[in-house]
Amino acid sequence: MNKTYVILALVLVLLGIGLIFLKANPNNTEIPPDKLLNELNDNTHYISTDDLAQRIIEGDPSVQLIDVRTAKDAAGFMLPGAINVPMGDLLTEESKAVLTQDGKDFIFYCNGDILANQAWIISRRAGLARLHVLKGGLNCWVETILQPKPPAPTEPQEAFDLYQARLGASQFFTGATIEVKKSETKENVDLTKKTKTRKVEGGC
Amino acid sequence: MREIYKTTRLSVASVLFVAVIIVGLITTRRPDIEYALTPQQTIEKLKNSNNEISPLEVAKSMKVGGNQFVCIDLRSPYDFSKGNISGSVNIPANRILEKESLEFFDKNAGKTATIVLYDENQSLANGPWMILMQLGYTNVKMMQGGWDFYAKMNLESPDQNLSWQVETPKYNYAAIKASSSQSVTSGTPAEKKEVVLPEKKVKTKKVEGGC
Amino acid sequence: MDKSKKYWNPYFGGVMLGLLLLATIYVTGRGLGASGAAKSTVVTVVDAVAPIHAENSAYYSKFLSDDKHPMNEWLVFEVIGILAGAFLSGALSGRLKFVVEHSPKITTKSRLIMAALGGLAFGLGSQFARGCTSGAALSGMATLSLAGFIAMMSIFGTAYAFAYLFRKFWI
Amino acid sequence: MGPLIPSNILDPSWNNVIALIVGIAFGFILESSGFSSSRKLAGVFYGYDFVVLKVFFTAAITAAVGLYYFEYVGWINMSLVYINPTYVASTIVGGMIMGLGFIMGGYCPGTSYCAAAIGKIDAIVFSTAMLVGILIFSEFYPLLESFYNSGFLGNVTVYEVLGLPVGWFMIILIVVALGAFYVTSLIQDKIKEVDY
Repeated sequence: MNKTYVILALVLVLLGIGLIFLKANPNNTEIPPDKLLNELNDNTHYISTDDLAQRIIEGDPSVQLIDVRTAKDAAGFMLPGAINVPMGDLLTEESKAVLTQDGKDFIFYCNGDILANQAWIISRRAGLARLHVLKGGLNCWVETILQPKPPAPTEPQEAFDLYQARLGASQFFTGATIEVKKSETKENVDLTKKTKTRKVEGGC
Repeated sequence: MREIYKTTRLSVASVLFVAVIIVGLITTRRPDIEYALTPQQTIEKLKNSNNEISPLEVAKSMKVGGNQFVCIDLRSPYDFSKGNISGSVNIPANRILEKESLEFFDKNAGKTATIVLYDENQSLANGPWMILMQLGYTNVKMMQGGWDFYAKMNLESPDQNLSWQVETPKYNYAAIKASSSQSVTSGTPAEKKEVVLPEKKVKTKKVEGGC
Repeated sequence: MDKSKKYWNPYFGGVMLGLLLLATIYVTGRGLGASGAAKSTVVTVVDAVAPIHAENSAYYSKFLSDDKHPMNEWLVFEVIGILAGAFLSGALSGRLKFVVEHSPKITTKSRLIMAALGGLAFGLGSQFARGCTSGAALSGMATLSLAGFIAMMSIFGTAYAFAYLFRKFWI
Repeated sequence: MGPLIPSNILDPSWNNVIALIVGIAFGFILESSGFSSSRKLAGVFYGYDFVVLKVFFTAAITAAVGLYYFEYVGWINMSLVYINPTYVASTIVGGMIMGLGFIMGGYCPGTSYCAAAIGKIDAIVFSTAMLVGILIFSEFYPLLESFYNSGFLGNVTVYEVLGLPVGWFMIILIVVALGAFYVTSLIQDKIKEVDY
């Protein structure tokens, strides 16, 4: 027997044994826990209801709403253009196809923001990008957009501007614009300008 | 016509191959902290177990002075110093993955006492809780409502409409929509919009191979 | 005859082939192959001779598309490379020669008939198995795919089973 | 990181250039290892020359070991690597037909191209006949289609099917291969040399 062959055979066996001890299949596309935690603590993944309303009104094509509630809940009501992806289906091929569309910002929402946050974490861990969470969820959506409360008279001008914008948005989303045509269309035009410099973040 | 029996070139090629692997092994840095649960397991856990503790329960336990819970305050040390659940430990949210923190969790991991995470509100505690859960700590839960709620809570009248349960729908969304749009759609219930699923498109395509 | 150089140490050849396979998978995500190019050739020829037939056939139409010529295929370029590489190696080692290699016990004619039959069988079999020895068996084994191992065992098992019958053609 | 082209690190337009380079290397290695001689190839079945087994096994193991180390190191994403689909029945039958073709023709497609390139006339006949074989299959495809698609198990790997971790499977494979190398070297010493 040639000595070299013996040595090389041993090397090969060693390499094989090495593979046993290496942890099999580490998923190297995943975001590690520490990085995930940093992103979470930044809180930059939240989008406010006002911003979302604004983007929908402007017809922003990059908005892709993802409803993470159960299919039953979603069947009753969904935000315009949303796709229902219940938590349990988050990792299916179908959902993956939804969440990897090019040029979209994916905005998770639920009743509050816990579920959506969890969906965000799981998807983000899997390496998906451009994910957001609707802050406050549908509860907040109702309170700020569909049924905005007028500010107290003592509040600063910005609060009133915001309220006006929300009123406009409310009409946009509830479809009541036709009734109050004249005055409201004007309002609608105005809101785009005013809200750009919005500072107050009232509501929830 | 036979082969060459010399093994010089074979040795050189093998050494190079092994060298490449060794270089790879040396240069690669494994993450210090690794997930214990796969994403699928995480979802299962989210669905199948009760992951939340009501503030009422925590408050009651604290009043009795039992050691049923180990409370972790995720807020900043400043906020913590201004007020906290008595007996809680302050580990700011951005430091839960530091070595000492993980040691703390490890120490309490196998015990019967439940580790309860709380922050200003539940949403803030959710992220750290999710991370710890995915790292394999099974007896960690988050407190509903958070400190905001806990501080204001009046134990004598626990009927507070359970308003800490943020995930419960507070409104009937469909009804709101229907009532506001009545004038236009004359009484039709919630607008049902057909949602069109986008075409399947996977960015990094699998190659078609074979011959 | 002795002018021709010897073949490589087979283990060296194996390691080199393995490294090439590794590099190929690293770059393209797929292994080597050979019979796919023959398939592309057949598809091209049939498409040229009888385009309507090709379009209606369930098998050809799989490989025909409007935006891509069937010959514009990874494996076709790879096979062109194989021809060039083998020619290069043969030229460097002085093995370029028009011959029919056969056992002294058989005639050139019977060797050619056997080669033709063998080719026919390989063409047929490679379509069933979705690849030949290099595509299905070798590349399949490198990625540890089940199909690769089944193909490898099936090919070599059958060949061993029938080896005795055909011994006079080789020894 | 890798595989470079499927993960869009390298533009797909490089595909054909790479194919050409890979092919040249492939052809060179095959020819230099002696795969251009049908009698040398057939030797594996009669015990006088085991070059096929040695090259084949060494290559598969080197690539497999390298691949899984690459994956561990994070250089390659195995989920993007093509794993050929397993159709049990049609693969077995196809393999048997190919086995028969191997023992009759003495080549397989890749090696026949090599041999043809250096002027082996039988190899040219072989590769031409191969086209006819494919033509026959294609013409009879409607009859064979249901069989062709039967026994589909998905794009699975052996160790998944066996339920073994990769490392253990790899060790078994390596030991089997080394055993085969040793045994064949003993056989080869005993059997009369065939001159070709």
